Amino acid sequence: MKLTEVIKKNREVIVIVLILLVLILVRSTGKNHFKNDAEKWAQSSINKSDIIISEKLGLPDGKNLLINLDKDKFIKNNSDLLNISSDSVFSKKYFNAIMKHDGPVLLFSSNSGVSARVWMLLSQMGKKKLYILSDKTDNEVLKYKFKPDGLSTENTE
Amino acid sequence: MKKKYMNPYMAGTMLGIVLLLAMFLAGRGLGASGGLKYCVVSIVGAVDRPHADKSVYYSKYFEDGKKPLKNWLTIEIFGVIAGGFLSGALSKRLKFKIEKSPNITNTRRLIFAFLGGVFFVYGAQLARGCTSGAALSGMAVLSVAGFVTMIAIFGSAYMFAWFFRKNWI
Amino acid sequence: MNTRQKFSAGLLIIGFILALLPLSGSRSFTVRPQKLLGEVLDSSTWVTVDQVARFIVTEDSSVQVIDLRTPEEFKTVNIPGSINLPYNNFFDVDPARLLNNGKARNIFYSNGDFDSNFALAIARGLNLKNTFVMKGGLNEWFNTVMNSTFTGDKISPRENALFETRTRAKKLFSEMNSMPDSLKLKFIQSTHLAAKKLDGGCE
Amino acid sequence: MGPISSLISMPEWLDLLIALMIGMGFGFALEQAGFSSSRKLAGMFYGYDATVIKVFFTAAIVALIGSQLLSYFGLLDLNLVFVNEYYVAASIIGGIIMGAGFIMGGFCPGTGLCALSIGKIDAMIFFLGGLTGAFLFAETYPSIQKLANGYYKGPVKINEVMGISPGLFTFLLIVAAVGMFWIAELAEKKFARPDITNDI
Repeated sequence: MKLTEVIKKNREVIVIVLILLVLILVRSTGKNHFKNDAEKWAQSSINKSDIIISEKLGLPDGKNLLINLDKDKFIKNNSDLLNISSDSVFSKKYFNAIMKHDGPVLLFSSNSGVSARVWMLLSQMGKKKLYILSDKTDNEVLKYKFKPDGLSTENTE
Repeated sequence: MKKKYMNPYMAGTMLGIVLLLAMFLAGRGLGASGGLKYCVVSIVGAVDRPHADKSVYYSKYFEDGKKPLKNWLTIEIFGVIAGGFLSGALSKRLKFKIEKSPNITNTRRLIFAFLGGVFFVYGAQLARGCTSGAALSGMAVLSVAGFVTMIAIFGSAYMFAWFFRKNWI
Repeated sequence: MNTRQKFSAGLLIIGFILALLPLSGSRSFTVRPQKLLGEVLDSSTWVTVDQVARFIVTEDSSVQVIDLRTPEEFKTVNIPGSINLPYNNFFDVDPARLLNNGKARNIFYSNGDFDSNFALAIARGLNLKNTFVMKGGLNEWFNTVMNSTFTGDKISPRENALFETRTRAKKLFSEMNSMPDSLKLKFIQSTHLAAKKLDGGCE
Repeated sequence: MGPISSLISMPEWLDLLIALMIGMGFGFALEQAGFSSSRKLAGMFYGYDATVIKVFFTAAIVALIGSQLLSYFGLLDLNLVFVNEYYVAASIIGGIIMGAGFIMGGFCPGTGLCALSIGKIDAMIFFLGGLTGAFLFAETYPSIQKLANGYYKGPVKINEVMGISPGLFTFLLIVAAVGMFWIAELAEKKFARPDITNDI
């Protein structure tokens, strides 16, 4: 049987497989979607000490890109600075700059919650070497102690 | 003149797409025996409500004023009947008849049909689904239960096939 | 080629492609990135400790407070009526099913502002729109609710109501966390998160 | 992102309308496949007609492939699709009883309903038997409760048990199915019963 004949007789199969392959190609090379397996991309947020850093404790090696997520505040820093309000992180221009940066990317916001949320979103897009710059690295430590005897609490700081 | 049946692979694809739609729209598979159960539950509920409320089995279907007939599975089997009828009408296969091997009597066929129904649905209640609810839908979601039930059904049917061969061939 | 051969060939090719795809069967974010960003930055996703205090005092049943800290931390001290869902194994417990609990609001809290907001971003990414964060976490709770003291002699009715709520929440919190360990454990076990079962099958 | 039912809280009528439409599609596909004929179904077990295995496996595989692909493209969250729970004893014993019922009655509940809809009188009797079976189960439930609820393993997935990816398992299943289709068509030739197959 000649090749052309095989193709002719299996037209439907070939068309379906080709459509599928094109769809998969588009999906796997497309950038505007979250990666598969959310658990994997959230993994480093569980061990917070690796991703939450402060200037005091020292910044990661390499060419840092600092993203200032606060709209009006401008912070001074000796690394490359990008002032992006948090809602335009995914705008094409800034997003490409973030994803293409080879060195560490540091997120800063005076609201740690905002940095944490943006961190998670960027991480789920597949960004590695992504850090949160915070002067409150001990934020997740309970600073108060509850005393069961009465209605009082004690600040352990 | 009645039409020929669809090519089995095409029909299987169609059935698979229906199953996929059920998964996509409702997050569940297909089912048939469940609907029968709900019919029975509502009949029992209508005939002897105190008995239904007392029984460990029936009572859960009447909790909080639930209506067993207004249920996904029950409505689905009404759909099955409607869909089958539609297909039969389109392919000109609507006809009252008892289908059987010429070697057996009508009574024998009907007795065995009845017994088959009793066994099948009893087993389906135990296994929490029949060929559609447990085996087919189960396999489509890779559930171990689906594969085990499928193997058990077909294996046992082959085992018993020899005993009942006179009914069919 | 007959139909069987055609089907067999087609299925085999597609099956082979499937075998090569990274299908882990695990959860992935499903909301579009741009949309999700807008959602998580929306100020309505944050609730204050005072709001949480009010939910607790009024025993609002449409609200479920969720403690993301470790079980040990949770046992030592927790917000009354909260449920422990440690962030460390947030994925093991299948958040999508647990948080589909019919509550209008599931409010996350941890000690500070990181875990709760990581969890919120994940939950919203998995399209669980009934998730919120208690801003400032347990530290802020202690700071505002537990250490609230009456200062000055002139207060407006609104301040008075706020103060009332705080005092009552503080009392509940203290009662609950002063229970002996054995009793507390029993109480905790009785309030485990009731996951909504998926509907389906022939049951 | 599906399943749609978990995405939006559907009003009851819409949920039930979907049930009706799905049911109609189900019945239509079964009837078109020829499952409204008990002799065609029984042919599976005597070798003269292997439609059952062809339709059954094609359907399962198409749904399996479809759901995996939808999940890959981010359109369907498979964690929100019901997975049958595995009660070891109940699945096996129930399956064996069902097999016996299959060969006696010549129908399974789904195909029985669809045969009934086109006027098969034996299917109507099968349906009555089915109702009786469900009734008997409900009445005997207290005594077999232990068996029915014992050896509970939860909604386990077979690829997780085997430790392979769902895609790879699907591929293996397809290979097995393709082999079975081939054997089935050989059997159809070997055990051919034109007297029966021309009749149905």
